Amino acid sequence: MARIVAGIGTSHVPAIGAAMDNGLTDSDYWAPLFKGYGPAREWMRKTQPDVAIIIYNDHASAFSLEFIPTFAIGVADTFQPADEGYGPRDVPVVVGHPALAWHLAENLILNEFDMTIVNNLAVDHGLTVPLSIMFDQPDVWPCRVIPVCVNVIQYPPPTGKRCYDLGRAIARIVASFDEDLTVVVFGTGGMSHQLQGERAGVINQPFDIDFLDRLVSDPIGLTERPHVDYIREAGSEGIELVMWLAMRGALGESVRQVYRHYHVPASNTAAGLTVLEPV
Amino acid sequence: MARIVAGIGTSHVPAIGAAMDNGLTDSDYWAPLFKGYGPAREWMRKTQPDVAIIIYNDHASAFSLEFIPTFAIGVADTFQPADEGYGPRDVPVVVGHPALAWHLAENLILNEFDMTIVNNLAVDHGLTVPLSIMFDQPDVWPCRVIPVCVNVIQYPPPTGKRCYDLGRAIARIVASFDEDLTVVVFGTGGMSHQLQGERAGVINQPFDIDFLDRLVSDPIGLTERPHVDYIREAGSEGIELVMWLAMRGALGESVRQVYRHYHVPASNTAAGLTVLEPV
Amino acid sequence: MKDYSDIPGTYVFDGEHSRKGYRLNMFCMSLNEEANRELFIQDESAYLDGRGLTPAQKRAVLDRDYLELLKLGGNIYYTFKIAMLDRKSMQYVGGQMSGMTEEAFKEMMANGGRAIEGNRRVGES
Amino acid sequence: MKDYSDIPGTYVFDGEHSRKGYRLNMFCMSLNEEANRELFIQDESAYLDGRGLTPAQKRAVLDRDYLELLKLGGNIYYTFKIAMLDRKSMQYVGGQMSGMTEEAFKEMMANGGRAIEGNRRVGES
Ligand SMILES: [Fe+3]
Ligand SMILES: [Fe+3]
Repeated sequence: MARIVAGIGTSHVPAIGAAMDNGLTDSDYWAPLFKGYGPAREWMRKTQPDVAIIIYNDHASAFSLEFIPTFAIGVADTFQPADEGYGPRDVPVVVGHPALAWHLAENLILNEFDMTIVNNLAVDHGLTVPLSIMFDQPDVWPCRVIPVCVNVIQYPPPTGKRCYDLGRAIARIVASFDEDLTVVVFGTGGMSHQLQGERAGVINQPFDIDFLDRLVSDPIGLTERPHVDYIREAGSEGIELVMWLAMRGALGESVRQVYRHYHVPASNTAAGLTVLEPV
Repeated sequence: MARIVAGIGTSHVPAIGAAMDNGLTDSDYWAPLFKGYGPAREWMRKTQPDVAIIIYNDHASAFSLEFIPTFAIGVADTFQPADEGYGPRDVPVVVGHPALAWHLAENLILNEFDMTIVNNLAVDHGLTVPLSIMFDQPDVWPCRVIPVCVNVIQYPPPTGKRCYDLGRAIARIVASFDEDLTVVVFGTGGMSHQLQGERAGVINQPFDIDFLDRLVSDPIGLTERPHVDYIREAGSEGIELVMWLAMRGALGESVRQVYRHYHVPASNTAAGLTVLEPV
Repeated sequence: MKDYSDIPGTYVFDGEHSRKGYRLNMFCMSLNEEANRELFIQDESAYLDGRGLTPAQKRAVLDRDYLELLKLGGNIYYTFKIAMLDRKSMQYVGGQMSGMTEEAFKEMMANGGRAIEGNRRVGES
Repeated sequence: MKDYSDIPGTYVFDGEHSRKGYRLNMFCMSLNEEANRELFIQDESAYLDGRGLTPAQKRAVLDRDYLELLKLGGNIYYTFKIAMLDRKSMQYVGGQMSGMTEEAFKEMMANGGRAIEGNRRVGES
């Protein structure tokens, strides 16, 4: 039986990946952020999951306005790093887990989640930066990956509650998969940031800290937050945080926070990281 | 205020479109089918809807296995007839209603339907044959069209209940659109047929008649039918009938059957047509 | 064992089936484009090479063996695109898959189609 | 009037915005391909012609006016692809949109970012 052993919430700022790709992690600017990643990487080395289900969003890489899926799941054997405008990142190809991915896709649809099933999916920084954050720079990624891609660019994204319910359904369906696998779920994006407009650069540290706290203690309360509150309080791109609720939904009622790290800034963004285990 | 004035359930067999395109509707083979379409066309001429929301499925035309949306909604200005393998049908371009389509897309997502929003959508026989059945061969289609494309080819399709609930949500959202429009909803596909395998050609007339009856009197009961019953009783392609439940869901609790027509065969398929008005 | 496994002569296109037939069906999808149809007609075998089909899938395409194509992961909406190229009807294909001539298949359909009785479950009589 | 209309300096990419910017953003999307990036660099104006942009959108692309691009329906993830070509950072673009130099913007971020206080609602002080 497959089972979810942990959840990870993390920002997926492209500049974090670029700092690693360009060997800048010890610079004055980046050292404080990467120092904080150390213990999480250590935890990950010990945890050694078989599969990571990564809830992330595409940023005009694999999907354009021609085609905007609210929830997509990648069922392919492999996923290539995307060319986002300056050539693909030089990171290992992402290897899928088609059997579990199809099991999820089929059962999510039968449980009234209107998934888009994707066989051809280039993965952008939204997915590869979290891998880099948690696994550093290996020659091959040490686990299989199932990409779950959420639209958060075209308004409206799915509600926080819908994302949380997706996570809950993922947990039930993983538990019904007939193979002995350990699974971690990533929720990615956020924390507070706004890339656009005259308000670009807005950061709301109290909002972020409260979100990290309540992700442990009051996730149901968080699911009631309307989109406008994310946009107003956490910036137009802070709304990515709904994806962390999908991760949290997959962990069940109670969790233990194993680790937390929070740093401002990473490029234009407040970078957060939380590692949670179900109890 | 926009309002839904009627629902139409109809098969969308490609051969029906081909019979019209090739001027064969008076042939011995086709005359009985097309004779039965007469009163429905007459009703349509009188009804003159502003917009048709057409629930249909794509058949490896706009979407391939690269990308399989469970529910997609077309928000573009226009939709071109698709090349399904023998060149596009020579029918008018389909003109959309982007304002209402976006209103639907946004509110469906906020109401927990995980829509895929589509700006570039070639429409195949699943959508154009129902237009031909109801509007005959005009130089331009006499109403705007919002395509709602449902996956029924990759198993599993959404459940009948999920489709019905989609229809209910569509009705509520149409009613909240601030423009005076009359809307008809098409549910297309079916009725009993199986195109594939050693069981190709299976037809189940009692099943179809019962479905047409209960679509009026017991739609909730129909929503409880599991996929396996459709496949077993109505053939592997008969499962398209779940799309009629979306249409029925959009009409509210009680309906009046204005017209019904049923004929076997149209190519490999039992062709059904029903016109329903909310009461 | 799936709840639809006991339905006779029916290849439900589920995830397992779809994985098996992905390359085959995507080849069929390519025939939606006129230019590809012409290339395929010119040299079927060359067109198929490099598209990741298994040898058995390639053989079944060249042989127009529609039942075999299903068994190898094909989906009828995809594989029928090959028949369209050959100007073959869905009745022809249906007949071939069920061991009948096109004429016999058409006559069966004109007489109300294949009976559902006896065709609901494997082993049913 | 939408519930987010009173948030200052923020262009929510909703359906209305998306319709307005569709062609503009799809031009930006084309820059995901290396070959297109080269074509664009060779002759920006020619590359833009025939892509359905309005004259104002075309002007704003040529001018690298990122705030104007937002106002004309652009989405930052799309329009930033132009900045990538110019090797400009997100801080440069953020600064330009908010009337600051890149250096000043970077310093603001290093000091904890733009304050949320005073920036929640239009007219708030
Ligand atoms: Fe992001
Ligand atoms: Fe169909």
